[in-house]
Amino acid sequence: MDIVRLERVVAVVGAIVVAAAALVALKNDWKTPGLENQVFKVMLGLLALGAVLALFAAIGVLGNFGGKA
Amino acid sequence: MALASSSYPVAGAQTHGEVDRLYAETRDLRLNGFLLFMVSDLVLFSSFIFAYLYLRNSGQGWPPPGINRLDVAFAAFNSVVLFGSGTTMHFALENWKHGHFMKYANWLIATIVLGVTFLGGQGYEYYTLMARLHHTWSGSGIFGASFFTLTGMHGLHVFAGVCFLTVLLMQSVMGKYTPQKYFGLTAGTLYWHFVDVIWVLLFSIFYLI
Amino acid sequence: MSVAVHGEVHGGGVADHIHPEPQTFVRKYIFSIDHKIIGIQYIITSFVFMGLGGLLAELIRVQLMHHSGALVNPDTYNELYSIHGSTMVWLVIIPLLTGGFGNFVFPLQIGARDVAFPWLNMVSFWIFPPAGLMLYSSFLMGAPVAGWTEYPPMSLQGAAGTSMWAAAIFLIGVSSTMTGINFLVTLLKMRAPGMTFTRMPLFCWAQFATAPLLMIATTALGAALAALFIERQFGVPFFDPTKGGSPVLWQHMFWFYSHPAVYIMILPAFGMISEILPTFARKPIFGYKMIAFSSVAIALLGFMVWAHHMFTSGLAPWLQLPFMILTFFIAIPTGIKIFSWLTTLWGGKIQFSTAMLFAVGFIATFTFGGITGVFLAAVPFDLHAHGTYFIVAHLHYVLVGGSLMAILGGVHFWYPKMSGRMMNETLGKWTFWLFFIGFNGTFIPMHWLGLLGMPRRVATYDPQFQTWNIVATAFSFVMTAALLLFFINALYSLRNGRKAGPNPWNARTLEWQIPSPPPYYNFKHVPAVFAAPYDFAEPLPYRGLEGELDPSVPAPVPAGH
Amino acid sequence: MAVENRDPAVKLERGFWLVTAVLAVLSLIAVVATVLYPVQRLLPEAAIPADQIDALFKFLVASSSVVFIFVIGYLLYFSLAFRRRSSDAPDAVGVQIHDSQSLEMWWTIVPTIFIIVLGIFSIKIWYGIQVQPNSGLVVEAIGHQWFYDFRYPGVHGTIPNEMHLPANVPVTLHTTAQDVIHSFWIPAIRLKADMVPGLINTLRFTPTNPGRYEIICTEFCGTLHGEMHKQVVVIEPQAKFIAWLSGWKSKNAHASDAVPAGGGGPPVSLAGGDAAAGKALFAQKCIACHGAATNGFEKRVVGPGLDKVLDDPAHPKLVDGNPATPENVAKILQNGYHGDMGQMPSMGANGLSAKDVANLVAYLKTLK
Repeated sequence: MDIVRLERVVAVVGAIVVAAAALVALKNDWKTPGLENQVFKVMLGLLALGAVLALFAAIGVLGNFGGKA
Repeated sequence: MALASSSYPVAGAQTHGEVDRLYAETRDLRLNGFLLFMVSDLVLFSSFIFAYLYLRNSGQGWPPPGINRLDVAFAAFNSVVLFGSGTTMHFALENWKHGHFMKYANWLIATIVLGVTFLGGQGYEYYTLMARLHHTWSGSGIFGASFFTLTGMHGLHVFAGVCFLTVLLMQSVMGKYTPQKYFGLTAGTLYWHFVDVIWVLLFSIFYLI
Repeated sequence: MSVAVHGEVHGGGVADHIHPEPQTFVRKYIFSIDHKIIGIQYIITSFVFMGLGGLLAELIRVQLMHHSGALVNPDTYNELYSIHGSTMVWLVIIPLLTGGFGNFVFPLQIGARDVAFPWLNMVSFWIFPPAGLMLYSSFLMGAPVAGWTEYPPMSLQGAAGTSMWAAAIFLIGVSSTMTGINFLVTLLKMRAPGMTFTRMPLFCWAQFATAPLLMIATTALGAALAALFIERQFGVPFFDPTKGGSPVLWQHMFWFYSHPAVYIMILPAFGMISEILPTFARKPIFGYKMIAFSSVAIALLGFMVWAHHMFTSGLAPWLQLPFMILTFFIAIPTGIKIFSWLTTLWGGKIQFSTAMLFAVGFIATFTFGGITGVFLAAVPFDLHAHGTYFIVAHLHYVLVGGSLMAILGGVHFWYPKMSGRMMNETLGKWTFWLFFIGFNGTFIPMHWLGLLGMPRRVATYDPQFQTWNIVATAFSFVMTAALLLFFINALYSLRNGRKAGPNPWNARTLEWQIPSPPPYYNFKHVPAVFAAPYDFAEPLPYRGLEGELDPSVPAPVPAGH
Repeated sequence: MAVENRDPAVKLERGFWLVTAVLAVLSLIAVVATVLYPVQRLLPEAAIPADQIDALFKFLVASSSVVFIFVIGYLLYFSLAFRRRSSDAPDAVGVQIHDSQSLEMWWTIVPTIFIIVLGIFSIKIWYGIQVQPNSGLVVEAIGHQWFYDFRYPGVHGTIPNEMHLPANVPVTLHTTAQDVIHSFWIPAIRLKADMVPGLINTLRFTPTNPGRYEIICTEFCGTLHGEMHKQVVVIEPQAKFIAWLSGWKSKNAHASDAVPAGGGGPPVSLAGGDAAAGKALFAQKCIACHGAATNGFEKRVVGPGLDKVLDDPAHPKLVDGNPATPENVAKILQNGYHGDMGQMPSMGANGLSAKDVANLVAYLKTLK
């Protein structure tokens, strides 16, 4: 397996794990009160979004400079 | 660096109720101040992002001639590393709140390791970019200016974050925090999340669009 | 950090959090964490820089007495006005209004013992004098020449001092950002019990509207300055058109800060006027809520109008319209304030102290400056007036006739509180009249000069404009005399002024209910508040202040650490 | 709210109404004087949008002098009428009114209406400036430290410092700068455009009054910024202008370093073009609008991509409809292009010499 392939596979698996973990954390935290926790929730949501974006980038759906990776 | 036992060190005299109230109030101030600091830091990034988007759309085409495509696969890998460190940090804080100090320490160490890995990955990316493109800072034009300034600034934030988290780890080992009073850890987590979330933005604008 | 507890629990803010009073001179007056001392430090430092900036201004006026330049060569002249502008904006007006008066006055007015982060406050201040010295040291290596706006590519070609300039202003920006965060948290979290937002004095409202501007806009300027600095020092292209950069990008980044910055320089001045007018008219401020909300409205609108400085820069035509219309709309909240102040005077028992004279003079000159602002917002007129002496006249009407006039009023108003002694009223009235006449005489002719064709930032000019330039210079000496008189008065009164007592103006906000100068801990007991402070016929709306002036009531004792 | 209930009833005294009447009269006088005042006596109106901008200026002065007179009048009157007198008790207070919703509503609504009127008026005049005729004489003005250069159709090279315009012919003036930001302001025309290196800002106007007017730089441009003012001459019989122009045509006939705005002049010689020099020049001058040399026609940036421009089966013709030959490419480079694809400045405006054009064409030939 060449190195680029390995990168992509690790990125895909990692992104799924991270997105899932962030969403689970978000769900667990959903009802926590307090200012910092509201911020945490927004940030966990964005983190999950970032992981999904990374996933798409890794499988080549999204890429730079006009879509071609 | 491991914590000796699952019990945590209690700061001696700080159990008095009045002091707790004061703690809650000063904590509130510091939390608000820290959040506002993050807002102003966000504005700093936003200004540079505005500059990047402005230059990018100033009618010269993108990417500028002579600039190859960035290595999206590697960037995705490196991003997952950083995003992963965000979740590990979150688990670290959760475990501290619930008094699981060994788990806390492990998650925090994992976060630091992932942060350092990300920095290494970024260094590798810089190296390949410069080597492959034979471009120095100034020669790489507005692309280099935007890319290296923004990612470099983010890298500095990650580096500061790694230092911050290392200090927090040492402080918690030395007994500065309790499961009730741990504002430093909250601030560290907020900061680390901030650094991650900024990367979501930078990753999107540099590698995806 | 020392933590001490005293007295009963009030709730609402860390009212009882008292640091032990410092004993050494250095901790008390140099590296102090007391907001009052820091405020006075800011004021003194800023006035020192104002002396320097004023000297530069006089040199500029002398140069312009002759159409081919009476004093220095054009390069030196360009340095003079660039440093003059930078000094007055960043080292004088902004620090005086926020770090200076903001620090001293508003924590007292909301009944706080200090700002939220006293130590950060000290750091903010101590960044400021070194940054000012850095700015002036740029003279040694060739000062910046392209004005306080430093448009590239001129600023990219400027002498080494331009980088020093960028670094100095960046540091001042960091200091401002920290001040903004500090003030915002203080205002949000440390108000005395019962001090709701609708009971806050209007100066606090003004600071509340200003703090986010300090925090957000200044950071954006920091980004622009950082980009300019790394472009100059490392050749990383952002603005250089020959390397693909865009000079117009700098203008966007710069004005995105600097337009909100003009509101940083005027909103606290509005707040000061709103304190001075009711006190001396013995009347409630008219339309409290409208004045308060209009400050916030101006602050918000201020973020959306930056490109009205760039109508001639090559902005897409369709972009000019929204910026023009939004700028027009700022006239509405500003008008509301002016009309409310006028109505506050109606039916009053107006006592014309020096502070009040400055406040009334402020209304007159600021109205004029505001009106020319509306002129300039109209794109077709701006195409004619942009970059001319009309702009110079307009900006000095709002910054000198507006901000500085309010600052001078504010000094005369709060001087007794800061020093414990009164300023000399006779000298004060001379100061006002000389300043008012000198100011208008200096800047009114510039309107004609600009409209008839005199561009700004010129060391030499067309001979046809010489007469009015001589008039302006002559009056500028009158203004300088007024400011010298002011400095003499302030210094003289420090030793020889009449003892002020706690409340010489019979004012009603909280800072006047405690001794002058206020003790380290501000309040022996943090009072409870149950109304806005402007009902002159009513008893004071505070509870718990009985012991403040009574020497037999002990000061709160900080538990040592 | 309790606060409002506490307010005493307000009765305005006679003096107030008297002052109001006086101020109204003064305002009326100010408005009439403003409208009647002949602005062109102070500063001539030399071209078409100038009268409209002056109309806006008069509107602004007239309306704001009303505001100013009332504010200052009331300020003075209130200050005098309500000053504390020696007969007043030391603790005397004023009338304790807090607000008046109707008054505050009015002074929000009236300025809003005024702002809307002003906005409509400004937009109308702004639109009038934008739609000045695009045809007529095309002149290019280039700012340098510290002088202006002008390029005219049919004239080789540049005409330094003095700009001549025929009266009553619409002028399209493209401005740019060579070194730093300058500005091009003719006070008599009330128009100004910043001259930004790398950008073209356009002014459109029609000179009406013959005469000699100042051109002034208003954007700081270095040591001698204050000395950077030149003149424009508006000439009445068009024949005189044509004579002036043909004078320059013959004077500059042999200036081979650059060619005029809007085209003209003999074709440049393509002999001895150096492709390597052309490549360097391309990266410097062309890629900003045309993108990298590897871009095909469809990869437009501002202009089309130029890869295989001389050998593209999909596009046998150039954008001006002429066959894709080196000579025709040189013609576009020389004269600029204005058509469906947009606009390209002439070699003069682009700062290209004839040699540069030859080098560029030689380079484009290699892109087959």
